[in-house]
Amino acid sequence: MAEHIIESIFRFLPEIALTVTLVAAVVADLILKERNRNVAWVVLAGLVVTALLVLRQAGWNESIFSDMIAVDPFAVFFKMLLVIAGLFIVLFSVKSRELEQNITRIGEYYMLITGVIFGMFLMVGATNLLLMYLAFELTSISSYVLAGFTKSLRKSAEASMKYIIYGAVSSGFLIYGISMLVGITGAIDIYGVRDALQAGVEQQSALYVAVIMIIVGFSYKITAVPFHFWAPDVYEGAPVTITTFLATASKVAGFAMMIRFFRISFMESGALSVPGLDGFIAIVPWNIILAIFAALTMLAANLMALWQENIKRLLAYSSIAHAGFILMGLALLTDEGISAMMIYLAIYLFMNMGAFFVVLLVTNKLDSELISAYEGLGHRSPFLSVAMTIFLVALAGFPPTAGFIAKVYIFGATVSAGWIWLVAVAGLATIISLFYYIRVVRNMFLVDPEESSEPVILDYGSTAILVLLLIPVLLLGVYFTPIVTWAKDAVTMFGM
Amino acid sequence: MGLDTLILLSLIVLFLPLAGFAVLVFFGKRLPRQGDWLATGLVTVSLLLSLVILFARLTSPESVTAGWTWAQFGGIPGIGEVTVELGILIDNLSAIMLVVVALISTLVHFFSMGYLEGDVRYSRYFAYLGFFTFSMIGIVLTHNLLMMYIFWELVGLSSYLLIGHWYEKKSASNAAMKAFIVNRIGDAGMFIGIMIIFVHFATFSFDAIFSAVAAGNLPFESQAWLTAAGVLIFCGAIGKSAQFPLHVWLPDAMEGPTPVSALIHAATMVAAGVFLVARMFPLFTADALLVIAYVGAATALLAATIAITQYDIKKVLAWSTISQLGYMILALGVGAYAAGFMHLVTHAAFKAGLFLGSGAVIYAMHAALHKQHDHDTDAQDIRNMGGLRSRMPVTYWTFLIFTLAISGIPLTSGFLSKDEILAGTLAFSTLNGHWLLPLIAFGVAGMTAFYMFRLLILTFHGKPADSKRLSMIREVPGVMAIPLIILAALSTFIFYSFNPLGASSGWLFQALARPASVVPEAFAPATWPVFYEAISRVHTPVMILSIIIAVAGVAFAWLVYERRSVSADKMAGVMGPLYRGSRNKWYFDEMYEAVFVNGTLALTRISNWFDFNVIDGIVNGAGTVTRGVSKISGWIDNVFIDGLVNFLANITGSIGMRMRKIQTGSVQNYLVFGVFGFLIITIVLLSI
Amino acid sequence: MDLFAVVFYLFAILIIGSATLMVFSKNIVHSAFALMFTLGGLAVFYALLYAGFVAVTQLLVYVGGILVLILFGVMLTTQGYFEKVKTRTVNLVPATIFTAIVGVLLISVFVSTDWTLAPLRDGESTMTALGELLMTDFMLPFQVAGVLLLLAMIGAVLMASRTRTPKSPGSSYGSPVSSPDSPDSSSQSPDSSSAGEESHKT
Amino acid sequence: MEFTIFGIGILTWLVFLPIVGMLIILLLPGENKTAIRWTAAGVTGLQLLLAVVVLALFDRTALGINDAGSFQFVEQFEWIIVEAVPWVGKIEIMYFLGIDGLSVLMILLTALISVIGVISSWSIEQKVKGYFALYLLLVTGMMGVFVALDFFLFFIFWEVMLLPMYFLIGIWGGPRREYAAIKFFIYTFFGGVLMLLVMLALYFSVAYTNGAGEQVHTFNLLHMMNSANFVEGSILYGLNTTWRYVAWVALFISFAIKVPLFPFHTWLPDAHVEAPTPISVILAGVLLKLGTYGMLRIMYPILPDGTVYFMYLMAFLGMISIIYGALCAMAQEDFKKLIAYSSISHMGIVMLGMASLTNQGTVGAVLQMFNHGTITAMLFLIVGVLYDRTHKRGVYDFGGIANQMPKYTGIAMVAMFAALGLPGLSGFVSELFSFLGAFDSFRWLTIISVTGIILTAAYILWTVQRVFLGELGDEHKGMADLTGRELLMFVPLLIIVIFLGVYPGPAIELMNASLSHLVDFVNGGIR
Amino acid sequence: MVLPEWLAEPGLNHFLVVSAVLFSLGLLAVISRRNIILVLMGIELILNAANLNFVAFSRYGSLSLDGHMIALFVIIIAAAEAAVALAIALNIYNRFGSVDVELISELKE
Repeated sequence: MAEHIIESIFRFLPEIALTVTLVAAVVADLILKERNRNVAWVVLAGLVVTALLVLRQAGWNESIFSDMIAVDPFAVFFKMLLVIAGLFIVLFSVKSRELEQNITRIGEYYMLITGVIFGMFLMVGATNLLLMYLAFELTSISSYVLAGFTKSLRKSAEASMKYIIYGAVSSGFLIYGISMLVGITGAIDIYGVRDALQAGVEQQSALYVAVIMIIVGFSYKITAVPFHFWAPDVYEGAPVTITTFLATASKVAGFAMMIRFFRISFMESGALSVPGLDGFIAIVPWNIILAIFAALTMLAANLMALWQENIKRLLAYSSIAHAGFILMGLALLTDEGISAMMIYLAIYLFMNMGAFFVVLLVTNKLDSELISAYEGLGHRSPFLSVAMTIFLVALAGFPPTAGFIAKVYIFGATVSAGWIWLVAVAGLATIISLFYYIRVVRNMFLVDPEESSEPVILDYGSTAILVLLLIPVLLLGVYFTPIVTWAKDAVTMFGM
Repeated sequence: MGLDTLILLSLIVLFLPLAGFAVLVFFGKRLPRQGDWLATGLVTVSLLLSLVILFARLTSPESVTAGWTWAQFGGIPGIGEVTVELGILIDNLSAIMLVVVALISTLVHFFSMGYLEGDVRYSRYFAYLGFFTFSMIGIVLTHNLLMMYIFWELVGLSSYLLIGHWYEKKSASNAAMKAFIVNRIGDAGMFIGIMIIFVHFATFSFDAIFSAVAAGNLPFESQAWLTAAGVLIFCGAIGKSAQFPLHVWLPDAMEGPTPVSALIHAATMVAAGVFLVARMFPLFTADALLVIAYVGAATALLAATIAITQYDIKKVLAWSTISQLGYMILALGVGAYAAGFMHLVTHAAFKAGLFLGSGAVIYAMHAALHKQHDHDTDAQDIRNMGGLRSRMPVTYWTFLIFTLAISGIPLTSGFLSKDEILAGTLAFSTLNGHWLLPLIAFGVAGMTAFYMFRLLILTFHGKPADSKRLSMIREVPGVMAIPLIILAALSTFIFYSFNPLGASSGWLFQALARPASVVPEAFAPATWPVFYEAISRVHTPVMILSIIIAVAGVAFAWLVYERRSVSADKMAGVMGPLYRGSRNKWYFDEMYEAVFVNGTLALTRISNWFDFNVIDGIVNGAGTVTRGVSKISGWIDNVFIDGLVNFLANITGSIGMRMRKIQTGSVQNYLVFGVFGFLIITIVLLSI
Repeated sequence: MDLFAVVFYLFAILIIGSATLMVFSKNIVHSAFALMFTLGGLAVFYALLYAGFVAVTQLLVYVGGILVLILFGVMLTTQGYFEKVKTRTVNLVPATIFTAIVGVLLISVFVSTDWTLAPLRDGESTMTALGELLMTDFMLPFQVAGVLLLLAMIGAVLMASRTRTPKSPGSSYGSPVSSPDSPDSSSQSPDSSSAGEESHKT
Repeated sequence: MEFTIFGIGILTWLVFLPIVGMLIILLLPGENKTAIRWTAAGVTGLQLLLAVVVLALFDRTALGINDAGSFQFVEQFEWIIVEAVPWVGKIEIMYFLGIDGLSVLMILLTALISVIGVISSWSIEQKVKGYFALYLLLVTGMMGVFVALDFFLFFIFWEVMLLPMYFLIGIWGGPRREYAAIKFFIYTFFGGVLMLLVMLALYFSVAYTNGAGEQVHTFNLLHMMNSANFVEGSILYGLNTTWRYVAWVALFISFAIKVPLFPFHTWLPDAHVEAPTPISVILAGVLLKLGTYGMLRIMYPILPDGTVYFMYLMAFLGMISIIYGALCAMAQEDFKKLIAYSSISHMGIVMLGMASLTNQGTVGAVLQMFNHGTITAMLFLIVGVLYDRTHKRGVYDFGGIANQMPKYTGIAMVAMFAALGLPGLSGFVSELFSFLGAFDSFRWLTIISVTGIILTAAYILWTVQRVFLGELGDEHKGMADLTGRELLMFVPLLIIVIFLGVYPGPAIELMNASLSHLVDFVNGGIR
Repeated sequence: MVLPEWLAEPGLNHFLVVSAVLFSLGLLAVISRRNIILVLMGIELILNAANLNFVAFSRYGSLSLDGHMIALFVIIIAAAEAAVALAIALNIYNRFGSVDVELISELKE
């Protein structure tokens, strides 16, 4: 056992690096005191190290800590995304004026960020229901606090309150569902669940309820309609860096966990032929449930986004809508769908972070999150506006941006699985989405600025970060072989 | 002379006027005398060359064709390669027509040098004349329907440009537009006809079409389609030759300069329709020809009745032109091919002469009025003239000859052709029982004599309307007088037949042998031998009758207007409608008009009124309706289609607006929705 | 009806009754004490189910820790006397209906399900086994729980602590971000100026 | 045939030269308007030169369409390759450019109109840098669509055009520019989404076996045209299946929006009215052709069964467009709107011609695409000239221009009459062949459509009369005739319009081989 | 007194039923009580319901000690969550002067 644990620890280095970073952040905060904003650099360094360690894991495919957690290409793919997201979030935070207000507590802020990333790392790898729940809660609890980080602001306080109430209830559903699932199958890791299901279960209706409760828990995390309601309010109230984090990394991790759970326990391709599972799948149209979720999410979120006046809120709805697009891939119950989801998530990460970063910069400069604040921005800061346009256009799914590739793959997978109605809904939703994306663009370019407005000048750091985000959004639009190959290969999970 | 030379010559004839056009359009204003000499010179050369061609043609037995590929299509299913050719066909018909066109054009060029001296767009005018001549020659020389259509439309364009020469005048630009659009209606029909032909035969060439039909290959294997094709192609002629019911544009077209009226709207362009019918003659079925004949007859009658009451010198001539064109069409329709075409030739000369003569009168009137500083008096109204004979002898005498010719008095060219037409219609009715046709033909002949002499007398005889003005009238300059004299000479019989009483022995008639119909016998018109025999039977009576009718017409005019033994005004004032109807052909129209409006308009304006309020009214009405429809479709566009789109957008928006309300801000509500969602899914799933 | 059954029913009634009281009580302090009975009753249940360690933990953590925390919460977030601490409800009708359906649904599913039952084991002490598991198979969750608690502590402190006066760079940065879109939002709250007050207090 | 410059294929140069120009412009300072303009002019001029080279080297006998071997100037590189994964097979997206008789004229048209657009843009004074940068991006998109032989590539270029167009209308447009821009955008985006879906369905239905014996899914249009490549059991497998019809309709709508065909046309008048002159020129001159081009390039050969099945629908919509567009044009008082509607009418003729599935009809349609491009470009330039001088566009606002501006009037008359279908000018030839082809397939529809030429004559002459004839208004006295720059943009178009009117043979020859092959291919075995 | 067997011998189902009732009551508290503290109490009920399941399954089912283990972790998590939640509630109270969830709804639509 001891050897196994030691061996496992060596397989667990990125997570350990994160924990070390967390501790280092605590220490640094104590040492630096007044200069605690420099904790950011400590965390950044820790994340870079983590990223390198994650890279080292490429190609590994094993389970560690007594089947608690897997280190497989799937997990590595997502860890990479998460660590990239983390790096950007830290950079954003450095640039955020909003956080300056609570500068005395900025050390804690970075600690929590590190903690959340740690939790997400566990989420994408966890194969044990207990660890899944633990990781889920770890990210959630930290996120609740982060959402209220600028706590002297009413909206931030409100956001954290709503978040924790909704989150706690959802995680209650999740754990209750898990308790039933565990009771039915007698196993607390997903392989055990799979084996039990393959062997056949008699408690059909209990299983339904259990799985639906688990879906509810996941749906909250990935903001699928109708469990998305918290998202717009929280996204609006939270500091923009955290909003970005929630809308991107948190969602990515949630999807990763969801995919792994469903894929291993329910739809592993080989298992479909096993009589017990076959019967199970045949009776319960899981895919239809997920498809309906996806369709509802796309339509409702896009419709609700139409009239938003606050850009963060608008992007919140947009990110909910994107969750709908991504969810389509899961509904297909095919590996093709899953790899499409992964491609989408990777691309979504960049374009959404880009859009939020522009929001952050604009908020820094103009002290406003209203869409009307963007009027005439095209003339005041062409680069910023062009960047924003590119991100929005990517979110809308236009070639030659990466957003298009994401849509192509997810639509393609859906079409190839024969889900024409679903893809038609997705198309409709895409068209609706255009209305509100283009509204921002319109404000930036088609409305003349007020006489008094001055040029908005970006510092070099911000420009560099923007460029860093623009590069993948544009490059992946025209050359996406790497990401596709990577995603296709990364569908491999341990235990399949 | 080699055939190639002939083709080359014809090409030169064709392109010389175009060259003139090109030079004048771009450099006209910079040339000395604005380049009129150039245009005139080139046309003159064309005339000479076309005379050469005619001579060559008449002395050689075969017609000449040559074609050049214009466009090529590969692999049409079932047909294979299709080549669209442009080409030239020189046979008697085209050679004669070529000379007519070139001749009239040349004369008009000369005449215009005097008539339009000092005009703002002098060089532009000559350029357009050149372009017109080019287009017209193109129609004449073509060996296929496509090129025919192309030049057909180009002629329409040049007519448009020339009518609208004084486009500052609203009436002129309106007339130009009207001419083009009305023509386009006919052309659209012609286009459909051509489509029928081409789609079936995959060729535009006359020869190929004729031989295919002769081989029994009918369009879409149906005689009805062949008839339809014929009638539709004839639609082009209806438009261009101002046949009923598309004749309305021609009187308006008199807004153009008078030489233009002479050239285009009397001698050549309007005759193009006749030429087209002649050219396509073998293709027409008996049914199609009957339609053609009746259209011609209706036109002839209608126009003649109107012409009687006109006071505008050019309008009278315009109506007379329509009437005469109806004659020609009628002749072709009944099968009197040579007669009809011969009338085209003779009519070209004397009608051009009449127009140029009227142009001379107007020119002189204008000059006189100008000297009087009178800008109100209408220089074209014959009531303002009278007695001009003494001041303009050349004009008068030539005008007299033309009038005699058109009236069909022996020794003139007009007699020759008109006589043959009358014989043809009568022969046709003896064969088929369509007695209405000869009746109309004879009646119109009488009316023609009457109204033409009315015109002549009112203009040149009698008391002048204003003797002071009369004293200021001067004879026109030589450059204008000479064309008149030449045309007067050409209006005598001697150029067409040495027998003053019979055309059939003349060279022209001989040259214009009727081509055999290619239509299957069952629905072909009567063959030439049969028809000829019928003509021979009626020829002599017809000749006598026609002379009598013509003389009677002249005499009546003489009585009414010269001797004033019968007062026209009195006749108009005294007689009630019924009475007049029993005496006059044109009473028919008046009664028709009276149905629509109160008989309050002056007698003299009734014909005019008929035109504007009934025929034009219909066109205008159609125009209004069209504009109405277009408004409606514009409305549909705005309200319905756009509206639908906006409606969808609004719906989407309002759904979005409503759904937004769900986001109440209360986290517990959110949870209720979430629980509700959970319940729905669970219950649905469990109940499956 | 053996002792087991008697105890079960007794405590089932206690648990459900006090939970009901907790939910419906108008007085929040009553609710808090009712919750204590529920949690305590559950500890008895765990003992009945041979989960001694869990039962003890339940008592220690819940009754000893969480409940006290909650009571502190009650006291910190209320003004004046406890008697006045009445709270109202929202969504009562739909909430009751829905939760009733949820309950009925769950109960019917549970009752109708034919659970695969394993033979009952004897009531050995679970303490040692659990300790072993924590050091072996559950090593990772155990450590992660530590991190979780650390983060929760940091977070709780962060949220609960009084705001320190912001340093100069942030001071110019104020209200516009807080409520840019709802100029009227400040009027809704009875204590809209609390944010401002707070900085004065320190 | 290949032709490379510095080792890069000529088509790539054609497509990406404007992007190079755009980058240069972005690097130039915004104040230096002259340099920016000249850069744009230089780049598009060079592009035109290349287009002429392509035209000169073009082999008229090569078939193209579905025959990979006979495409010309082909550049084919693997662009996106995802090696075989067990459950998907190999994925392949090609950078595949090439032209055949269908596209060669369109390339020339695009290059030409682009240059003319730049010349016409000389008078743009506001935000010159942004304007020309977007303009050049637009040009790349248009050119790309005409040379792409990979559906994916095609789609990317297709969508690339959208955004520049949106901005060009939205920023530099007239008073209602926002509405027009968004309308254009939404409409075309809608079409784009439909196309995307069909593209994906095709992608998953088509797989060819490559040299190594692997099943490869591909976006290669040529592989999609081979019915043997449709995977059995896939959604678009077979002939005359419901899904194939659905795919056809979806593609048709997406292209018909661009054409624009009744009833998808309402974005066009608004877009035209609000767009600045050069953009109207581009829009009418090139953009509308993309729709019909897309149909011929993609819909016809890939879904021939649908094409044959729906040919009456196409023809019917074409007919409606002809008549309806003409009627609407007649009702307009805004000169630009009038021309916009006339575009709908004229594109209806294209539709009618190509719906016929006959050689003449298709050739006529493609020729009409080219001719409409040149003629309508002229018409919009004509309006633009007037608008530049007077800032008015109402048909009733003018009169008697002919005397004041003779050169202008002369050119305008040629353009107007060409639009009216006067023989001797290019419009006639293409209308003629379109109608001839259509008549072969649809007798009554065509006969009704022909009445459209009467309506066309009516509204055009009516406009000529209102604007050019009559008395000159006092306020227009002293209006200058065309400047040298303006003449420069008219004269090439004028020459083309007249030349093709007089002698269309060469142009027809360019496309004849390809189009007859296309028609045979579509008809083959089905009709 | 003879009770029916299902009543006389409490088994797995009985515990599960109690758990279900607790779950519903917790849910009811969460969605209907306006005081944030009561909402938190409701959440605790939900978590406890789950815990009861785990322990019950551990006793009657094939779950063995894993159930106990999960229950322990859930208790830990509940504690952490409660701490954070109360901190947040405190913050809310400082900001809004009230802990009425319904009133705290400035972010909406």
